[in-house]
Amino acid sequence: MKKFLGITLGILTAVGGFVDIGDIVSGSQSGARFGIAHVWVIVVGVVGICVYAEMAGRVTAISGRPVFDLVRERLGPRVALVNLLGSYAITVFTLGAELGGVALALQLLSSAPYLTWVPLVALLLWLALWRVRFETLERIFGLAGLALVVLVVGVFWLGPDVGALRHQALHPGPVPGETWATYWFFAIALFASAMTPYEVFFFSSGGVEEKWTPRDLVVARANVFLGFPLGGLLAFGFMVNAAVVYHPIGMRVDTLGQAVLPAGMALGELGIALIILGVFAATFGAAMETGLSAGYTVAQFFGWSWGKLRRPRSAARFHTTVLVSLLIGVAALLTTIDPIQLTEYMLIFSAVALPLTYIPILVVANDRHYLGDRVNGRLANLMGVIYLVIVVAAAVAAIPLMVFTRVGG
Amino acid sequence: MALLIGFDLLDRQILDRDGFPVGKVDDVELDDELRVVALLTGQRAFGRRIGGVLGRWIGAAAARLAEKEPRRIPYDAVDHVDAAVHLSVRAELLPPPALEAWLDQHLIRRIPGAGE
Amino acid sequence: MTRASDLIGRAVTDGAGHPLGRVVDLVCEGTPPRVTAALVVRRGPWGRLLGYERPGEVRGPWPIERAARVLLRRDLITVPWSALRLAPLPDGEPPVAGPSPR
Amino acid sequence: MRARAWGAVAAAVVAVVWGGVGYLSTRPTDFHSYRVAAVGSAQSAYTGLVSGQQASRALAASRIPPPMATAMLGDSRSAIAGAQKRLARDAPPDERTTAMRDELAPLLLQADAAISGLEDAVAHGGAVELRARADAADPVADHLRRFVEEHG
Repeated sequence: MKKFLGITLGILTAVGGFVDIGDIVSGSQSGARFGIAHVWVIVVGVVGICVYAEMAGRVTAISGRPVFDLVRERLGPRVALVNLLGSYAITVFTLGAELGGVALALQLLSSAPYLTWVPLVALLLWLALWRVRFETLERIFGLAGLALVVLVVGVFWLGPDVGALRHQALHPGPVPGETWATYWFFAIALFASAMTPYEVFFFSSGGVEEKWTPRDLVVARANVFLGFPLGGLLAFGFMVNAAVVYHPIGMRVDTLGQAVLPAGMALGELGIALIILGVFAATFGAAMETGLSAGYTVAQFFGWSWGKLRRPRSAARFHTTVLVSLLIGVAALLTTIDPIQLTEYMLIFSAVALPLTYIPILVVANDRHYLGDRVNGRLANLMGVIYLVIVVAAAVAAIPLMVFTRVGG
Repeated sequence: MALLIGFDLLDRQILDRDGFPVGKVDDVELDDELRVVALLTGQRAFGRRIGGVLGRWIGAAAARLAEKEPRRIPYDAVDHVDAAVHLSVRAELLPPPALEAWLDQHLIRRIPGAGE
Repeated sequence: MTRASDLIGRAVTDGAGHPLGRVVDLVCEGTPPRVTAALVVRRGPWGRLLGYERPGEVRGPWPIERAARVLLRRDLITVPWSALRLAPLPDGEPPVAGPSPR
Repeated sequence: MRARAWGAVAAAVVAVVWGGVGYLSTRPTDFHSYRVAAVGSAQSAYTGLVSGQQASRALAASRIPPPMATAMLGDSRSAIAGAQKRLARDAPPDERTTAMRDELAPLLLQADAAISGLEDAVAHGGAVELRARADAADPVADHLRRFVEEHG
């Protein structure tokens, strides 16, 4: 029974942990502008993160080594250093966007401007990471993130035009007034919000800390193959609500208030309370994960002692890196850049950086020296190669599309 | 099976007896008969190895931070090598990493709750 | 005392002074391991081979494996250490092991 | 040698990017670029205004908490201000674009006035007055939408 409970809690946590500010922004914006014409991208993204996380989880469970440790070992110090700088910058970028998301959620409940919340949220986050047992934190925020289900449920109260939605889903492409370039720009943003590198850093580092053995692969795979798809459903919730409320009247989504308003229209103040709790939990949970992942990437590259379960004094460099990353995230927000725009840029640069860590993991997952007979099977390699092509294509197309469409403008 | 220094040792994680991370193999020391005598870890060895402007800068930064010379782990302390280099000794017996000690001393130790 | 990083990457020549290429790895035998040969590459840019230089170890997905073989290494040869000479470093520092073919 | 080679490549890239950005930003605004800016400005004003209306109506029906309505109206105000700034940045190059500006500028002012009215109503007006002011802003919103569709 205890194992079953472990699995269900793990899945629920993955659900809450999957959704972050990137999913909220890219989901609502694409829903407002294209209806649910991008729904296939969420499916591709969810399958992608399942393939990627399963490989990383298996590599970690068998070899006992986390992602960034292997990245340096496989690419050599110089190339891995470039990889580290890229991945670390993206992770801290994401941390800033998540903190901004938390502050925006709090602003909707209070009349204080979001910037006043940022330092307080950062302090709260650091205290949580420093003092509270991570297991409980992950459970609380993972489960609270489930409140986002209100979006998936609420959409039926909004009287959706199912025929139009089905038409959009089955005819992926730009609606009149939009171009293919903006369509593909939003597709890449959505794909990047589903396949976020920091999630795999966090997932595999957690595996090392909890000393996964091959026997734990069952629980790890359950988390991946059930948690992520459910998380994808929540991300779809934002898209379909925007598609029902904003798309028909040609409106766009530029603020968090607009992204969550549909829940209020559908279920009133209860809907708003739930959706804001969900957004707060999802973004705060993601801020914790990105904060730790920033520390993980640097510590694992240099070989320092690291870990959320290790007492701070025996991992001084790791904890200092997490603290510094937090301060950089806050500084990024205090430049008064709009967190929603910061998230848009973060998604594009995440797409560019994704191959840097995806390729080494795909290679190590085929290394008999490490995994013995648990190397990639034919299916895993087939999916791995398919997503290699997708990931590299997205990385190559991301920046040109961003410049050409002036960030989807 | 032949041991490849670059592939099997360099950039591999060193763990002590209890699995506590000691550092990465930033370089390997050979004696005059080209026998592997020690593993070198630390920012100075890393800086010197990647070379170039960045490498010199990392090495200089480490030198300023009281890391007089790279931490030297005699090769006979190595128990076996698989996905990581496992040592047969505990981390406390090895020279302490300068950056870790410095940060612990000046920052982490002062924050309440750092001990548990 | 030499360091592995001093040898890896160095240009090497054979006994008669003909250039062989660059050292990319050092092969060791016995305990404690002693360098007995070098993996030398005639052409090919910097960087590690993602682990493909270990035959039979990594049967990666074919696109990466082929790309790694083509891009990173044209041809990899193992040269016994006694059969090669280290070319002098560009800034004239004398080579470490073995007489230099000056 | 390698460091100098990399240095030269980096300098060349910086020069190209700098030159490109310089050219793009100082290029004389032609019809196309002005039209794109005007439509973008109208689009963000339209989104801000309708969002303000929706928030006000939701508050009137007590479906959202007052602070949320205030925050959303604040966002609408800054969206419309941004639209005004963007429209004013370039001078219209020909008479067609001048007609566009003369049509759009007053609309942005009316949208801004509508949002201020909604903010006052939220501060101390009742639900009925709030709903009335929201409905009063419909013509401005429809005109903005027509502008976007016509010139988009």
